[in-house]
Amino acid sequence: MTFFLQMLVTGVVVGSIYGLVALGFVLIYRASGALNLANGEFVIIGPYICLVLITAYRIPFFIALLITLIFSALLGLIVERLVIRPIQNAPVVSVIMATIGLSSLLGGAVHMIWGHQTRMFPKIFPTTPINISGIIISPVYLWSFAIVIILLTIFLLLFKFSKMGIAMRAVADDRQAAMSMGISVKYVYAATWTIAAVVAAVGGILLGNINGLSPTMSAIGLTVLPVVILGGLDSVLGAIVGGFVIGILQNLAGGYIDPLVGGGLKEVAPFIVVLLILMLKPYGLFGSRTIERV
Amino acid sequence: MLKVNNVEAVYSKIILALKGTTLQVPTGDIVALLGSNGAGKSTTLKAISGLLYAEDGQLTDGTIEFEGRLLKGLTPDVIVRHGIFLCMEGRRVFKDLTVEENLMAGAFTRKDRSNIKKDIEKIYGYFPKLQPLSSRKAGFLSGGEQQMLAIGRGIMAKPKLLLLDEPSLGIAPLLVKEIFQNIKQINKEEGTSILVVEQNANVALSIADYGYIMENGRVVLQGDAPSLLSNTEVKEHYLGIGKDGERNYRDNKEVRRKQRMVW
Amino acid sequence: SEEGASEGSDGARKVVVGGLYDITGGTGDVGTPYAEGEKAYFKYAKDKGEIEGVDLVLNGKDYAYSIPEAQKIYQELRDKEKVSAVLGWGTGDTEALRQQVASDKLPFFSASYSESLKNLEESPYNFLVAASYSDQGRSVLKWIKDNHKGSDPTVALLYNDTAFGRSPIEDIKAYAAEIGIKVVDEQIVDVQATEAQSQLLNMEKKNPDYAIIQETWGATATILRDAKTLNIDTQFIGLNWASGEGVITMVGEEVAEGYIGILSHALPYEDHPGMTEVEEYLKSEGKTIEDINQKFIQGWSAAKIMVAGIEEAAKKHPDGDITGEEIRSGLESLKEFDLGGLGAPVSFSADNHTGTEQTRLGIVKGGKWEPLTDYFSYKD
Amino acid sequence: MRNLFVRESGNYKTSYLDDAKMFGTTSGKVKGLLIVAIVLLLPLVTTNYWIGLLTLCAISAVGAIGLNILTGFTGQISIGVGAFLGVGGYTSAILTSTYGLSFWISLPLAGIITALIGGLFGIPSLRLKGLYLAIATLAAQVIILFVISRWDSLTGGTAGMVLNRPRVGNVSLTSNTQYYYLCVIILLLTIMYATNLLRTRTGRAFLAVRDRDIAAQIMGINLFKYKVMAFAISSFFVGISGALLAHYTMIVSPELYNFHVSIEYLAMILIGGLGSVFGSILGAAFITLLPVMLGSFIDILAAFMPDFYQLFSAFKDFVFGAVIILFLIFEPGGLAHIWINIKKYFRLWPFSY
Amino acid sequence: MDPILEIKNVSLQFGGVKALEDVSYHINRGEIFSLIGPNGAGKTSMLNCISGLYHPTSGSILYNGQEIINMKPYNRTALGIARAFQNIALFAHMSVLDNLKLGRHSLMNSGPLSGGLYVGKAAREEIEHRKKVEEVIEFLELQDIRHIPVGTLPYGLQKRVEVGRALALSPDLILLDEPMAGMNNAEKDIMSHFILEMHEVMDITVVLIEHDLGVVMNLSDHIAVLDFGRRIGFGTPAEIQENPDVIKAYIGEETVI
Ligand SMILES: Nc1ncnc2c1ncn2[C@@H]1O[C@H](COP(=O)(O)OP(=O)(O)OP(=O)(O)O)[C@@H](O)[C@H]1O
Ligand SMILES: Nc1ncnc2c1ncn2[C@@H]1O[C@H](COP(=O)(O)OP(=O)(O)OP(=O)(O)O)[C@@H](O)[C@H]1O
Ligand SMILES: [Mg+2]
Ligand SMILES: [Mg+2]
Repeated sequence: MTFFLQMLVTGVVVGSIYGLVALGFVLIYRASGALNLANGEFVIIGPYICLVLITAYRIPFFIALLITLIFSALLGLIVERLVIRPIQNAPVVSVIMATIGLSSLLGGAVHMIWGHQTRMFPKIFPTTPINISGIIISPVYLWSFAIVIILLTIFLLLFKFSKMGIAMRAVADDRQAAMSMGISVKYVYAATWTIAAVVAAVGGILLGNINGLSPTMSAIGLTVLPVVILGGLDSVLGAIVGGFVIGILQNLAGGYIDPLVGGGLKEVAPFIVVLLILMLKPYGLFGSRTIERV
Repeated sequence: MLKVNNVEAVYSKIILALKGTTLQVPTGDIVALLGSNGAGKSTTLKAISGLLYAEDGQLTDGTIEFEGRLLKGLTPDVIVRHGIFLCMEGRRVFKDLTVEENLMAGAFTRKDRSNIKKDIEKIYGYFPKLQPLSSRKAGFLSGGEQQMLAIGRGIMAKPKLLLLDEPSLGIAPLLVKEIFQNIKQINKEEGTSILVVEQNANVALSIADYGYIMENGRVVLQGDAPSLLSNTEVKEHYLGIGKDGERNYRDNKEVRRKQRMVW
Repeated sequence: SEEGASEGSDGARKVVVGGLYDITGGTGDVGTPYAEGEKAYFKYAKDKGEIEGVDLVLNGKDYAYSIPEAQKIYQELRDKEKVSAVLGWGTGDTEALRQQVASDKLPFFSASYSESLKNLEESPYNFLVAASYSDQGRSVLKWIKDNHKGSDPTVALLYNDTAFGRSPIEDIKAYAAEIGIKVVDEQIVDVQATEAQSQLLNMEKKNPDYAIIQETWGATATILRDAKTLNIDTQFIGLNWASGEGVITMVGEEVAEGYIGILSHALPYEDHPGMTEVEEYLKSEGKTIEDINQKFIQGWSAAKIMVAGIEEAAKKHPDGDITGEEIRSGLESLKEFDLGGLGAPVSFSADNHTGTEQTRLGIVKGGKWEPLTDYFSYKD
Repeated sequence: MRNLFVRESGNYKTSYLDDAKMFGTTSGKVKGLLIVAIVLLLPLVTTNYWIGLLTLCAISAVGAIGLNILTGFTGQISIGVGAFLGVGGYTSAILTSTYGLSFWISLPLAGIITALIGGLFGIPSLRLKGLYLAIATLAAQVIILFVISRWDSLTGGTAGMVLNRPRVGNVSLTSNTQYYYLCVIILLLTIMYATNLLRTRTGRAFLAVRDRDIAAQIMGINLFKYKVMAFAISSFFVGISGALLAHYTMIVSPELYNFHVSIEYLAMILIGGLGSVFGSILGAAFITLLPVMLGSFIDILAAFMPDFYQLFSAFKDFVFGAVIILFLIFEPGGLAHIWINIKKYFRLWPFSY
Repeated sequence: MDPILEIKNVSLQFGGVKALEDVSYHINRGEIFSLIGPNGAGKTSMLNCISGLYHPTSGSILYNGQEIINMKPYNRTALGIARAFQNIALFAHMSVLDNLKLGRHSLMNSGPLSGGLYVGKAAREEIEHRKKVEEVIEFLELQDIRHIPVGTLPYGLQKRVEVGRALALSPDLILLDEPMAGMNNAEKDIMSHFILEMHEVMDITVVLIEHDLGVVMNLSDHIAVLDFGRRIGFGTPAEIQENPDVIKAYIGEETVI
């Protein structure tokens, strides 16, 4: 029983980080209808900056975090301005391609600046694991869990009660018509990319605190793709729920099925499940279906 | 309040759509812009509201002036904030948003957010058909319903100048009259100036103070509504009242041939 | 250098050796220092005029740990740079190039010590410059057998689902059976894994005394960290890529404490006769041993062996270009070639490209690796 | 989800069909022959090294055209190409190495079997659209690779399998030049097929499915049938390309067919020009050669500043990304489009149509 | 009289909404039949049921006496039921010619093999169907825009191509959903003539949805009127103009026709 619960808990907390990274995808999708394949790089740049601030400039973590988020926001802005805006009239696939280029570009930059070796965060969160009646969690995980929940509520509120929510969807739906409503497409894009970059940075910092930082960490960008579509490409709630589902599923698969098939399911299971679920719910759990009528 | 001075517009740097269009909309007036397909009516409206660029089009010559301010180089959203709102041709409702959300999108630039709920009710007053559909995704609506919604969005924006591109498109006859009465009413009550592009010249001129007629990129005829209504040219071409006053296709094929040559 | 093998500077014979590095790829963290080591030795040898009348050139390129890229670059090295031997890197790409190097007759070292490369029919031009992963595994088992106290020991295997990860597994199981050690569990931990709890808990059920890790630093760190979290008391033992300084920095001293690993090569701070050359080089570059790590030494050693082979070839064939075939026979004439303690001495012969079966174990004490054994072979 | 392939604004790409008709018109045929001639004479003038690269270009061009049939023509984005290359490669490997069949039999079989599996994984397109489908194809890739790396008895597991170069009679095509010819000829056949397909019934149906599937139905097009067909046809060529690659490098292993390969192929057709056969070839060449070019550029730099080698290696990725982005900014239409503009520019070019 | 199409008690629901409620009527071979009614009455939905895009919750649809309710859309096209859409649904970046060729898809039958190799059948097919398509181009007078991508044509012409694409099928039954929307009277006249001729010259049965009563009354042999998904009138133009419900719901008292 504790075994099961342990798997469950681990799944939930890991899932919460997946959810956070997935959120980045969702935000971009909502505004541009595109998949940001550079999300993985967005995830790693933040923590690197944060780390430099902490180690090189001896800045206390929470201040460093703040500065980092500002940096990331700028990054998002710059990317939007220099890469996305110039091609906003091109078909969505071109935008996706641009993000592919972007990922190569940013990845290269990270390598050039911070090199190849894995760097460790100084212990910010207490390291002694918490033991709740046999179930063991390391505090970092609890933290990330809390943060994810907070961010989720913020965004749900944002989209529910601010004009921003409607504006974003309007832009994604029909850019020209959105303009004619007086919605500034520029502004919406800039805002989304900024937020997305910040969210990614937060995810990255949490991840960095768990496993340390290396350029290869950007692979998380792909790892969460199943999460994104499981939840539904355009659903904030979906991203988070999807994160939990996949996280749990991975661990249960790892815990119970791996021994039977000789291991390795942890990475594959999410894709299999997603494929099956999509056949039943083509737009994921919470994704809104596209409307076609004549 | 709006002055368009011999404007020239091209699409994708080659297709010359406007060849020196000039027209004016006095404050508080309703002006009708008529003309056959491809005349450049929509292009004119797009040019005014700054949406030309989004279609890879450009203003190559002429000026557009609103309340003494030149609109040159302003982006659509800024122009909307100045008080010009365009209901685009072909409805262009947000498929994935509900009817209600579409109306809210229309009010995007408004400051007085408290009144929005009230005004939405008003729209439902104008278009009762939309009331029961308020929470349905706009993409599912029928053509006419979408058209109503598009116009509704325009009203929600409370602009100083409302540009309507073929509001009667796909609207049932009874409703067409209603809609134009509503337009008149808004113009009266809210003092909104209106520039309306119409194929249905009858109704358009019936509420308009003044009218322009465009043919391939130029204004070829203008005058106040009554004079246009009585103009024979206009009668023949845009009011569809043949010399014998009545249309009848079934008989006399040669008329068909002749008329087709007109094209 | 378009015209590779030819008259080099000052009329010396020019020998170009190709290099496949991983700088920007998945194993860049260890690939870079390794590449540094190789380049360093060539520079050192060149400056010192190591080989009479031969101008040594190492022409290496980053292939980012992608096999297709490796194949492209290999072509470039062969056809454009006209190399006569290659210093490679990963298991996958070494495997992928095996047939090619054979048909192109280019001696090939790599940092991948797959047992399969011992087979001379299949890979006549590959050389193993250190104990194969399988031999490392066997040595670990041997060590366990000899040092384990109490009831007969049980072992688990942790590896990733790649050619590299699986390479020694079957051999380890076979040898374990042979010497009567029970392999009670196997777990797969992905190279990129963020956590390995399900695997470790499953392993815990079998409660093995030891767990042998065939991973790179990242996954190894994840394993050790989660093992600590779940306070699992199994003794973890890493093969050579799962050990080295990186692991300690990544998991921190207290977690690493007591971790055992294969130290196929010397650590910079060990003192061995072989280190004098290294220090000499570092001084000339204005660097210290602080700037290098064990993987650097590993690269250095590989290059040193290659150069030795070239030297033999040069001796045998006093004039004309030195071909891959000649270098191969040169290497095959190396006997008990002494690396001065930087690695186990190597010997090759026409019917044996297995440089050595010897390796050694080390243990982490107070945040530092300390040799636990000297170089030994599971056979003796 | 809005149509991923057309701009929202009123103006539309018109190049798709025209491009494709390249070899259709008579002047096009002249041009075709000329190109063929040039391509076949190349080995006489270039180095072995370049022949090797060109071979790789030709091989990936076949795959890129395949992908373009699916993504460019029919509008079904696939990020699973890698796996299908793998299926092609492994099929040929198993048939030749394990069962000793001749390459000339195994090659078409590789295509056909990949087509079948491709069709199978095309079934989700019945319900999935746009990016959902795209990620489903990614799932397909992961699953296929998992199976390959686990089915040791058949595939040799993670260690992979080795193959031999094909033989004609009893000479084996070991030299670069010989293999180059083989690949180029197959590429030419692929081009012919794709261009013809595009200007006939099936091709038009594909385009219709891409742009407006409802309207397409009313035209009498069975969406499902055509989507699956697109998957199959596309996979056929990807499979062929995979087999060619496998016999060229003489090895197959799961690590050869990872996600990045899929992305590279996507890049090829997007850079080359969606829905353009000719573009696919340009794209394939571009994506294959650019890193090499950058590589040699890096070497030159590194020659001067050896200590910065690592920095430069990363710089390579940086530039690669930058180039792609600049491309999209200045020519969203892709290489094919640039090509057209160039031709427009040289009005009097002998064989411009 | 011999009905080509019989609609029997067709009902259609979307969640709560009743788009169609127990609608019945029949359409005779070779006539021009109009379907009118206020916005959202269910006209387009009715066409969607006929062409198979919507599946009625109940009722039956007979085409030439054959039940087609469970037929897939693409099979109904093969029976000769063509359709022009209310919101233009052309393939915007393709030339007029290719749009029309697509209209003939179900009449052609070259597959990916013969097509790809462009041998025998496929090649021949392309040529001979091109002839047919040219006839349509001739008829609708689209000669000079043959090769222009439809996306850049003005609305009115696009509408015409839309009709042309339906005609290209050389159908027995053609469904036209507001083909004259957004046209001025002169243009409407021309379209009306086309409609008349396709039924007189090509004797195609026409189902027309149109809000311009002048046109409708003038062209139609029979008219069905829908309101809130229910059939509130059915008969000849004369009868319809007298029908009080119709006047109340749709025509309005003082409209001049
Ligand atoms: N996005 C575009 N790209 C290229 N040409 C265009 C575009 N939009 C319109 N045109 C051309 O510009 C000219 C004027 O078009 P416009 O839409 O203004 O005419 P209109 O008067 O609105 O006609 P309609 O009554 O059909 O709406 C037409 O010839 C049309 O082909
Ligand atoms: N797919 C759908 N989902 C939900 N509601 C729908 C759907 N299709 C149609 N409706 C609803 O059914 C009713 C009838 O729609 P329909 O398009 O048939 O009207 P119509 O008679 O064509 O009107 P118009 O003259 O404006 O085109 C409308 O209220 C519409 O909102
Ligand atoms: Mg217009
Ligand atoms: Mg309708």
